[in-house]
Amino acid sequence: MADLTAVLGPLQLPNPVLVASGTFGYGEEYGTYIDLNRLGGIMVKGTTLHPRRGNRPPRIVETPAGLLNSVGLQNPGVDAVISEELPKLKELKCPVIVNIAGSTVDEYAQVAARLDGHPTVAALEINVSCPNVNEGGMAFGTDPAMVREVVQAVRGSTDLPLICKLSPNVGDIVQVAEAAVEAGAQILSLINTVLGMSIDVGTRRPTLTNVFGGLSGPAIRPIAVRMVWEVYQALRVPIIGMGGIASGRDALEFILAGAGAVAVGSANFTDPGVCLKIIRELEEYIEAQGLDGLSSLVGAAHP
Amino acid sequence: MADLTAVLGPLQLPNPVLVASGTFGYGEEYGTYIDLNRLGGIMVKGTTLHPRRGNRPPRIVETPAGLLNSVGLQNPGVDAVISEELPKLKELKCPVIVNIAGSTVDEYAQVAARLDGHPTVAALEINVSCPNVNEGGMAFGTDPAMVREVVQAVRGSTDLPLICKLSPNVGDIVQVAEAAVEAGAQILSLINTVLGMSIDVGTRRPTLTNVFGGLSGPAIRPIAVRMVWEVYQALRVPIIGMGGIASGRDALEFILAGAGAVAVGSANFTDPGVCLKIIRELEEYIEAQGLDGLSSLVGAAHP
Amino acid sequence: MLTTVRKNTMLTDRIYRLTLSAPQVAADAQPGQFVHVRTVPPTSWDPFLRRPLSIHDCSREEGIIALLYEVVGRGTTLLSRLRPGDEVDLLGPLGRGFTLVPDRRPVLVGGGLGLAPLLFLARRLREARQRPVVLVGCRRGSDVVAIDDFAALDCKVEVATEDGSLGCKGMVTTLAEKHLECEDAVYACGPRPMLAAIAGLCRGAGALLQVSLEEKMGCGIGACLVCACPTPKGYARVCTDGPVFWAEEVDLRG
Amino acid sequence: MLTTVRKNTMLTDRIYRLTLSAPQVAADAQPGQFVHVRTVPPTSWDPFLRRPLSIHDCSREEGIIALLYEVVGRGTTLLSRLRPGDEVDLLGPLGRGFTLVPDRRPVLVGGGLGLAPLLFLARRLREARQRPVVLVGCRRGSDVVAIDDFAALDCKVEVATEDGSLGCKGMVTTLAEKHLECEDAVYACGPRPMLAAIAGLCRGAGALLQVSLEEKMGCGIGACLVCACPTPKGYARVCTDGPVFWAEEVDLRG
Ligand SMILES: Cc1cc2nc3c(=O)[nH]c(=O)nc-3n(C[C@H](O)[C@H](O)[C@H](O)COP(=O)(O)OP(=O)(O)OC[C@H]3O[C@@H](n4cnc5c(N)ncnc54)[C@H](O)[C@@H]3O)c2cc1C
Ligand SMILES: Cc1cc2nc3c(=O)[nH]c(=O)nc-3n(C[C@H](O)[C@H](O)[C@H](O)COP(=O)(O)OP(=O)(O)OC[C@H]3O[C@@H](n4cnc5c(N)ncnc54)[C@H](O)[C@@H]3O)c2cc1C
Ligand SMILES: Cc1cc2nc3c(=O)[nH]c(=O)nc-3n(C[C@H](O)[C@H](O)[C@H](O)COP(=O)(O)O)c2cc1C
Ligand SMILES: Cc1cc2nc3c(=O)[nH]c(=O)nc-3n(C[C@H](O)[C@H](O)[C@H](O)COP(=O)(O)O)c2cc1C
Ligand code: FES
Ligand code: FES
Repeated sequence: MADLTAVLGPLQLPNPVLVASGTFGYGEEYGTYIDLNRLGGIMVKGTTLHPRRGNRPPRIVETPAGLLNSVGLQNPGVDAVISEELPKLKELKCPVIVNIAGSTVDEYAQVAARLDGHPTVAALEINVSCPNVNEGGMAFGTDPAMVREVVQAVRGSTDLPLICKLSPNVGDIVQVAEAAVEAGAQILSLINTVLGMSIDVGTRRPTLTNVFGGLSGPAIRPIAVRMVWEVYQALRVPIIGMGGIASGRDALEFILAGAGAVAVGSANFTDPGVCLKIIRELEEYIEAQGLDGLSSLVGAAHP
Repeated sequence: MADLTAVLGPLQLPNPVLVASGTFGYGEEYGTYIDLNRLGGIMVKGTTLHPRRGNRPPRIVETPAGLLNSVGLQNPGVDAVISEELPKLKELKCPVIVNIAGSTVDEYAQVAARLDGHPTVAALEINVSCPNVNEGGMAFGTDPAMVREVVQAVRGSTDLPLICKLSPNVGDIVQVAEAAVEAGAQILSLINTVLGMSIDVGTRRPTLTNVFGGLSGPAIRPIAVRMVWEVYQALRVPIIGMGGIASGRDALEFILAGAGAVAVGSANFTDPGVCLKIIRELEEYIEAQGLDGLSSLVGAAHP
Repeated sequence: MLTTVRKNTMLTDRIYRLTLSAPQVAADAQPGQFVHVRTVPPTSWDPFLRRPLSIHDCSREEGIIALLYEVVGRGTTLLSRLRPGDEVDLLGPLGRGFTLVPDRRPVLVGGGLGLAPLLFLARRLREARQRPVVLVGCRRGSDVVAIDDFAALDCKVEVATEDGSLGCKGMVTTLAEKHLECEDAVYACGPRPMLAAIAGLCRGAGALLQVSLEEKMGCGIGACLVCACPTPKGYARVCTDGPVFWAEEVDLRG
Repeated sequence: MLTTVRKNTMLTDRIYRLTLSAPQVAADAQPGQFVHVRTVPPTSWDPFLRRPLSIHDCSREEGIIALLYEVVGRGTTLLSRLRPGDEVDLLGPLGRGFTLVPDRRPVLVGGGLGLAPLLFLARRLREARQRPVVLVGCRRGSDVVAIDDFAALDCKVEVATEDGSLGCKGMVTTLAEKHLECEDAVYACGPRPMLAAIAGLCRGAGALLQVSLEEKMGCGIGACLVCACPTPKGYARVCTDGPVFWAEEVDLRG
């Protein structure tokens, strides 16, 4: 049996296939379709300081080979996550990573502080794609200085391994990645959704109540692979690659580009069993190629 | 019969459906499939000062609902375009727009100067997605200052209507759009291809010899619509929208977002008759809605 | 789960009935539940999302289910091309179905394709020795389908069409209003405005009302939160908290 | 152009022959030309690109063409699901085909699925009263197809397989070398290394060589320049300057 262990800085995963934040809830629902213990890890949904209602529907629109979503970070708030959700995940064999979000630097720090040292939490993933209310709603993740500030604040609030999840809606992803790493992120997740929109030609209005939405699914895979490649090339930092992964082949593409692990989001909607299928395909590949693990493949496409 | 005339600043088109640069050659080849005279306009392929061989194959890789290309601006150079290609387009009823490219600001200006006043040329479209050799290969289009410089130089070399074709690989498209307009572009084309890449898991090397490629096709439509929306919202400038258009519905989405005309690229590969189909569908829509033309639809999705 | 097409029958120019061999779904299904259907083969990523379709009819014994669908867009167009022997990948049965209310007189109200889940419901009500009245509202008479199937279950069926070409001319709500004088357990599926109107009538008449709602879906199993439906207590998920709700649970204007 | 599937026959575990009603294509086609095939219905955008496939056989009289294809990826997997009566959207015939060289003795060399265009070519050569020798190279004997069809045209067929399970053990180039002592017009299709080797042999023997090349395509009609093939004079387009080239025209190492 191939050993798929993935080591990303301070984080060790039983295999490199995680589920992406926001697409998998707290795992429960998918538990009837797959054995959650076999996942490389679960990145639970974006958690904020206070409960959030989320956006008015419609929150989703299908696009070619993908979808736009504008859930609007609906979540019960960090305290409820700690009291209601994390206890249910306690017995799980795979690592649980909590994705945290906020509207201000301080909110991120507070959420991190409450989760610090929680025995069920293996790492925090900082979602910097949220609008910064103090900067006119500009997303934190589009400005290296704001990313630095958020990561530093979170770093000061917890000793948990820190993943910074980058937004692809930037001109130079390497600059933002650098800022995140300098500020203390040990791992980078990329990419979050690409900003997009759709117009309903019937009503002649934006399809999503929120106007803009985040594009995900196979459509964005070439963009995501490129960004993983660029960041790995420049920084050789541990990366969790994501964006449109739906098969073992896709996962390998990210790994060869430099990702030490991958996360699967939208493809779970198409096939709830897709993650286990990907793990199986990776095992088969490694055995067929006579490798003894993943590590020699990470970034192997670089010259 | 619905009147589909599209007016974009100094440029008047018989209908709003153009073909996008680089996907349609100089029209000739498609002439056996459709009556070219019925197009809203032809944007011929990127033209540089000197002939360019282009990149080593493979130059294309299919991606979910799209494709990556790295043709590398293969073209015979502006002089051959003037002596060999433009004469063949002289009798065409629809406007011909020449897409110009360069590695230096001066090259853009020189190409523009040679085309200035040419009777077959209705407008120039400046492709700013090319690498600037004087800035370490950084694409002109990713920096508002470089865009300003290029557009100004071209503006100084020709009296032809000027379209600036923006690159989507930026954090803030409005900033770049503003620079282009201030420098003298009367019309904006958006979007050019999105930077992407693909890795061949068989060879474990990038699939394209050029490593990176430009993503086009339906996959990028939500990104393109969003950028047209943002630029129209901020600047109310004439826009030619493109990126994944493959149906009348798609074209309407761009028009409602703020595009006065649209261009169709990759979809021609799937269906050489797609542009005429789109024109027909727009006519049907306008008649069904009892409108007397397009103009009331342009930007109509904005509040 | 892979199922096999038995039949895909064109009922009108736009409405089809798809019959599938799906023993597991048939064994577990409750009326009002739905299946989440992939419309392309596994090698295609477009259309990407599954399509939610109510279970229209179900036979445990034969291991088959039927779906009743209208061709409205890309996914349903692809479904309409399926032929006997083709494979269809679906998830289900999903969601919370109708609660069969004992000791009450049932009336089933379907607006347009909202009729879809009501045949299976009627079948189960009959098995529970209740005899529902079925009210069907459609734009045109030519859109009315499945009437015979209700009749075969010995249910009384009344039809209202907007153009008056079949049954009464008018809205199904007018039929419903009349029936609320005797029937007092209402099961409704159809457009929001119809459901809101029915809810008003039921409040007035003191009838119990369950409504089946629609919202665009991602996962279909409760994980992604895109299928939000406003309720007095925040947003509920149509895919798992519904699609069937008690009228009081949801905000039908939203 | 919409064509209709007559038959889609599985020949081996991976190789199929697709027979299409396509009178216009059949009327115009020349051996060595190809068709550009859409693998999904018009409502799906994935896979997005058409697939180039050589015209394997063609009957003007019956208005049918045949394609011989190997299932290698997403598009060909979708093609393998086609059934009689299904519609297939294709463009063609496209590209420059083989030039029939009169007064020379023809030998046809096919490596793997490079065999595909050679049956139609053999048919036209027979019509021109030439009698080609056909040399077929494959990995395994179980991959060898269409031999009977060549035999039915009264062509001499020789097979080489790498595992020796059919015909000679070895490469098709070894067979070719022997034949270049008498045959002097070579028509070849197969992997680049095979073509490069054949080109070397032909140069030595003074034989005329035409090769059919493959490259990934976008438009398939000469407009997009993605199907570049290196030549001494810059890049040629495989889709319109080829797919068949005189060996001298192209750089076969590229
Ligand atoms: C619980 C539930 C049960 C349903 N049962 C039936 C049924 O039995 N028969 C039937 O004909 N229809 C039913 N619908 C509606 C059906 O799901 C849509 O008509 C169908 O998804 C349209 O797909 P399309 O690709 O043809 O349309 P498109 O417009 O191309 O679809 C685009 C996207 O929007 C979604 N969408 C479009 N319309 C709806 C809608 N009304 N509700 C939810 N999502 C939508 C699609 O699923 C897809 O993701 C039901 C919807 C829900 C939520
Ligand atoms: C002129 C020409 C004639 C051909 N004739 C035949 C034939 O008669 N029989 C046959 O089996 N094959 C033939 N091929 C190869 C055939 O086009 C590919 O096998 C097919 O496109 C693979 O598609 P896929 O979706 O299954 O593979 P995928 O790998 O999923 O395809 C991905 C993309 O790469 C392209 N691609 C993959 N392999 C090739 C290839 N070898 N050549 C060109 N493009 C490729 C596809 O078209 C598609 O755009 C021919 C190729 C060319 C250029
Ligand atoms: C419905 C939905 C909700 C999401 N919610 C979050 C979230 O709360 N936090 C976050 O960081 N990313 C969120 N994402 C982004 C995904 O985690 C992932 O980065 C993105 O979808 C790309 O991966 P994919 O193409 O595999 O879906 C969400 C994506 C979707 C589709
Ligand atoms: C093969 C190919 C070649 C292209 N060449 C050029 C070019 O020379 N100049 C340019 O400005 N854009 C070029 N483009 C970009 C297109 O004009 C268009 O902006 C882009 O493809 C998005 O539109 P689409 O999705 O409809 O293809 C090219 C695109 C493709 C696919
Ligand atoms: S569709 Fe995902 S929660 Fe309902
Ligand atoms: S495929 Fe477009 S030029 Fe050959």
